[in-house]
Amino acid sequence: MKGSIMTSSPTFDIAKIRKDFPILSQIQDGKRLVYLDSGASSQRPTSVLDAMDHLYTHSYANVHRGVYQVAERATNAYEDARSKVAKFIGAPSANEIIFTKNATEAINLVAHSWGRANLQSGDAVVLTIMEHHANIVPWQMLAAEIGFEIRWVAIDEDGMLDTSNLDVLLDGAKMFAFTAMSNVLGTLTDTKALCAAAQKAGAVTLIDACQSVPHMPTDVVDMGADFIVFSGHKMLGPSGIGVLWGRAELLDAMPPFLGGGGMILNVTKDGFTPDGVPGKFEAGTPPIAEAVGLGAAVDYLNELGMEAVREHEVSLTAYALRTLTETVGETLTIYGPSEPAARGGVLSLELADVHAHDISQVLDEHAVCVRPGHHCAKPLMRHLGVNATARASLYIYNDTDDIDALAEALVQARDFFSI
Amino acid sequence: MKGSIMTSSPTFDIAKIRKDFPILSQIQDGKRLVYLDSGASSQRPTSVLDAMDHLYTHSYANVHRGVYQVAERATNAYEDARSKVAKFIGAPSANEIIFTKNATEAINLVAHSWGRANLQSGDAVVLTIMEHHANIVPWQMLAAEIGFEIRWVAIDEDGMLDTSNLDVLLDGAKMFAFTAMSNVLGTLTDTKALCAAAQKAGAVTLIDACQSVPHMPTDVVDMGADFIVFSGHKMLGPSGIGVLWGRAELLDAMPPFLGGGGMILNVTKDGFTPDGVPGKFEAGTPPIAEAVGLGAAVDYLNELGMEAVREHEVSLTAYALRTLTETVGETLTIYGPSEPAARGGVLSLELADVHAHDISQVLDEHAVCVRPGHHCAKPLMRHLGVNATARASLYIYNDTDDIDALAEALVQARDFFSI
Amino acid sequence: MSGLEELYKEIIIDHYRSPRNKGELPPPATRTEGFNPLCGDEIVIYIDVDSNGVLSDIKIGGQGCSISQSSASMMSAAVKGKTVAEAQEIIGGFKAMMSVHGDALGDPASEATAEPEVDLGDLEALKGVVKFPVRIKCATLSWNTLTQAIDEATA
Amino acid sequence: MSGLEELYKEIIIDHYRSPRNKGELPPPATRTEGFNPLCGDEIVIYIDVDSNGVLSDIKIGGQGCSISQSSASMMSAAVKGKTVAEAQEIIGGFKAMMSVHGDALGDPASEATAEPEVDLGDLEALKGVVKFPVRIKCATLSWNTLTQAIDEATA
Ligand SMILES: Cc1ncc(COP(=O)(O)O)c(C=O)c1O
Ligand SMILES: Cc1ncc(COP(=O)(O)O)c(C=O)c1O
Repeated sequence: MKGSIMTSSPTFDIAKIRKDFPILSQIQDGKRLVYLDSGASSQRPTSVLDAMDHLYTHSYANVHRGVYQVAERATNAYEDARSKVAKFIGAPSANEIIFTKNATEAINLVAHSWGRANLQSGDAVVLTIMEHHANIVPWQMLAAEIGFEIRWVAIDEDGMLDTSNLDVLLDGAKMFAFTAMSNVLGTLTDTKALCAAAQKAGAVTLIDACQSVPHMPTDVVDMGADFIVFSGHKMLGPSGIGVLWGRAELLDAMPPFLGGGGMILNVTKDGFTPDGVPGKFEAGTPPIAEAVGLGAAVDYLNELGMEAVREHEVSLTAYALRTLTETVGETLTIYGPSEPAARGGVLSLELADVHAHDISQVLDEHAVCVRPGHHCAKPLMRHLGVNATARASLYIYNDTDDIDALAEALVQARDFFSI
Repeated sequence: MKGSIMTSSPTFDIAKIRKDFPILSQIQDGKRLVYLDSGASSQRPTSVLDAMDHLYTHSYANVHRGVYQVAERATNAYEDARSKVAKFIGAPSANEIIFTKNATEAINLVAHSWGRANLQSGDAVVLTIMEHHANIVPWQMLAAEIGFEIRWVAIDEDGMLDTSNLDVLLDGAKMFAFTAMSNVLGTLTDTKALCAAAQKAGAVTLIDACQSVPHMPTDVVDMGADFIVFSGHKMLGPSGIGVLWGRAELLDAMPPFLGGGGMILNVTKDGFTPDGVPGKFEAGTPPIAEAVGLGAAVDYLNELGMEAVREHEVSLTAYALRTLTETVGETLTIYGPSEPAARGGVLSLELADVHAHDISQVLDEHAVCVRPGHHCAKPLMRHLGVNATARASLYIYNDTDDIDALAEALVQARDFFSI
Repeated sequence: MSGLEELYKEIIIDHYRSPRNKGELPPPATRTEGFNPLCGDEIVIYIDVDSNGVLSDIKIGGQGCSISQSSASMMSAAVKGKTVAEAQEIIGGFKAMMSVHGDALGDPASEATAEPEVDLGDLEALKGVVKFPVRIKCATLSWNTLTQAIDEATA
Repeated sequence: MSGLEELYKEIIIDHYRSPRNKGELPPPATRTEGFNPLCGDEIVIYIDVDSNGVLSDIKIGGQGCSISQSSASMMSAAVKGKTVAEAQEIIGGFKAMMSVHGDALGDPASEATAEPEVDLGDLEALKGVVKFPVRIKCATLSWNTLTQAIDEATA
């Protein structure tokens, strides 16, 4: 295991960052709260809450339909957020950004709209064994209806994607939907190479970037992706908002998904004419304050710099891999790539025969928050031969103290269950 | 035109209520902000913002999957909100409440899930000509795919539903989807009688209660409804959340809509097993803080009492109908039922040949916020023979001063365009 | 009411009250519909393009606010009898004027195209609209629809 | 660690480490699967109900945390050899114990059913679980699955 000793760059002042997150100063049973569940959902800085409260107390109205100044300010705030998100991921146009309720809806949107229009019985969709249920079940639902084949890219012993037979899997495939980073193993995939391979094979790509966009620089054009999805709540934004980005030509050609107000040009008793993008895909009142909150989250991350965020997490992951192994000893298994630079800050842990649920319960007594379970990736868990892991996931506000607390609590758990 | 002179009951202290809504104390160009667009989206009291901020700063984590205390508090807060909403509408069980992103998604959910499973070519779905696009387009999309017929219930001259041929329209119909209150005319429908008629004909009912749940007591059992939908943002809640209620037997039998995490019992490479309700219909991370905000909104409305809310709005509507007619004169047309008790506080206005857009622009100079346009009800507008109306819509924080300001601004608009 | 008076110039109200080239053209004229989904404004444009590429006739139908109606009326007067190339130049000039402050709902990447030297005549009266961003869509509805009509007529 | 010790009683750990009635039964035994969707725990229950309505054999498979596994193990010991009616009484008694503080995720309308007088023996050790509402689902997983298995076996 390699990795630098430095756990933060000079521009990355974690003590200062932590002050921006009120929930982290919470004391639980006399102990400092150690939040290691950002992979499930991050916390958010005061600036994000303030942005939403400010909208609600100064400029709130429904968007897109009002002429009065308050409504115009609300619409501008909502559309500014769209522009911020577009810039954050290097999207060529803000109109290619579609706000959904979460990443799951975004994938379902593509499956329903692009999928029904483009997939037929006999076609193939390629997934990886590392996918989150959000990037499996929508395709299974559609496959059950249409009758196409789902093919799976495997992983190797170190938890890296096994691309040795990728060309065979992609042969004749119409869609390749894959994760940019596993939420269980932390494995990063080579999105650019995978997109290139898909393109060569004539397959459209959808990248589940839920775990990567919050943690490292993203450039959708450089990746060569067709669609990418991610969630606001994992990147310092509020709950209730997700993002779909797609290439304009693809979005333009797709039929609408949900029907209702705001997505039409015209409605008569006989039928309707859909609006252009992004309106076509945003039926009903959108997550207005949530978009504004997400915009403020993007501002906060830009302020830190995504390069610096990534650097911080690589260092802290290296520290964690080393410290946990040293402190807890060989009863501890850490899944995923051993090389910190090949992974994100997601550590799936197993402590001998103690179930993740029980570990997590003991850790909570030490105010250490980790998540036990299958992490919505049951096919991967089955492949790993494990029922549940205890997952610690890192973000910008975590420091070496958090890792030390985790290590110490794991030792206590080990001792409590006398192993 | 009838209606009482009293514009507020003794228990309804509007001055006190207004203090709870910071945005209403805004001064625009030296004038008090007159917010008359609650039909599009309401404002929200400090208690709702506080509830969300408190969750975010004390008890935020992803729900349903964590063992640690913070996650447990978040899950309980989310589920408490479900129970509050269930009680608010008289639902027999909290498990019958499904949180969506807005009312539009809720209708789409029913159309996709119940619709695909139950509708066939040759079937009929009955709508009314007063429906919002949200209750039209999803059915048209499905009809285009499946090939069933859409039938329309008409309205009479006073804007009331014309039920004279309802039995004929319902004959052989599988679904009757109708509004509880028109967002253009304010017309209330007799939900109980309509549900009874549908049941007699063997049709399932979906009530679009977006405009009624925020404004009057609701009892889904008394109505005899099968499904009802409404939105959080129109009832003092945040953006980003809507509600579907359905009878347990129907929900249990329906296939899932969106696929992903949180809606499954099991996933293998070969397929998935869906969870029970409500989980089955809540794929992905739900609108956690938004649910908590909606719960606080329900608390606020319960505190006022929905009977009192309705009473206030009937009085204020009566005052508005009288005042506007008297002050502005015969150049003004007010659409919808003339009897205040037969309608909600939604006033669609037309000022001679001046377009609603232009009226709204002039009104904004007087800090009066009304909405111009087709209000996402183009079939109704075409039926009325009007391109756009300027809609003033009332809520708990509006008072006679607001109505007077509206009347005065309309006079100014009339004079500005010299009619 | 200075803001309002800047928006509702006399000439705008005049074109609204007495729209030029109102009506329909019989086939084989090209008929194109435009919608402003936000407010419900609808416009129908009929054009005849003769064999010399001249926009020999244009008629306007539909309903809308004073800004959208007067813009359509002035547009029809400006392009009638012009060649398609000339009309397109006018369209470009008008759209450039409308994007001075940018269509706020647009693109972070796109820049306002350089304003060509086109004399817009009466149309300059609509310049005030850019101060009311929500209304820009009203002013440009007929122009977008005309672009589409020309595309169809010359396809 | 008093809270933890209340949850992880010695007998619970014992049943977790040495589960009773672990294994499978060959057909025609009834095989029923249960899932806890939140944590991934899976349980498989095999039962034989003989012609006298006696639960003559029961075996348990699957994976899960100490609470779900020990609960399943103790359950199997408690119901094995009992009549279906007796087993159902024990199920009722156990569920009543687990709903003392209510299944918080449940129903506003439903009330905890009155606790019948059932001697739960070792199972009483699981009483501590109700203080950890998230874990109630762990403790009840095998019981819900057994209910389903009995329904299937006696259908
Ligand atoms: C009657 C009616 N139905 C449906 C809707 C759609 O609600 P939402 O935009 O929250 O989905 C609205 C609000 O615009 C409405 O007034
Ligand atoms: C890799 C991955 N994909 C998809 C999702 C689903 O995101 P959401 O629950 O916000 O829809 C998650 C988060 O749980 C995830 O980690």
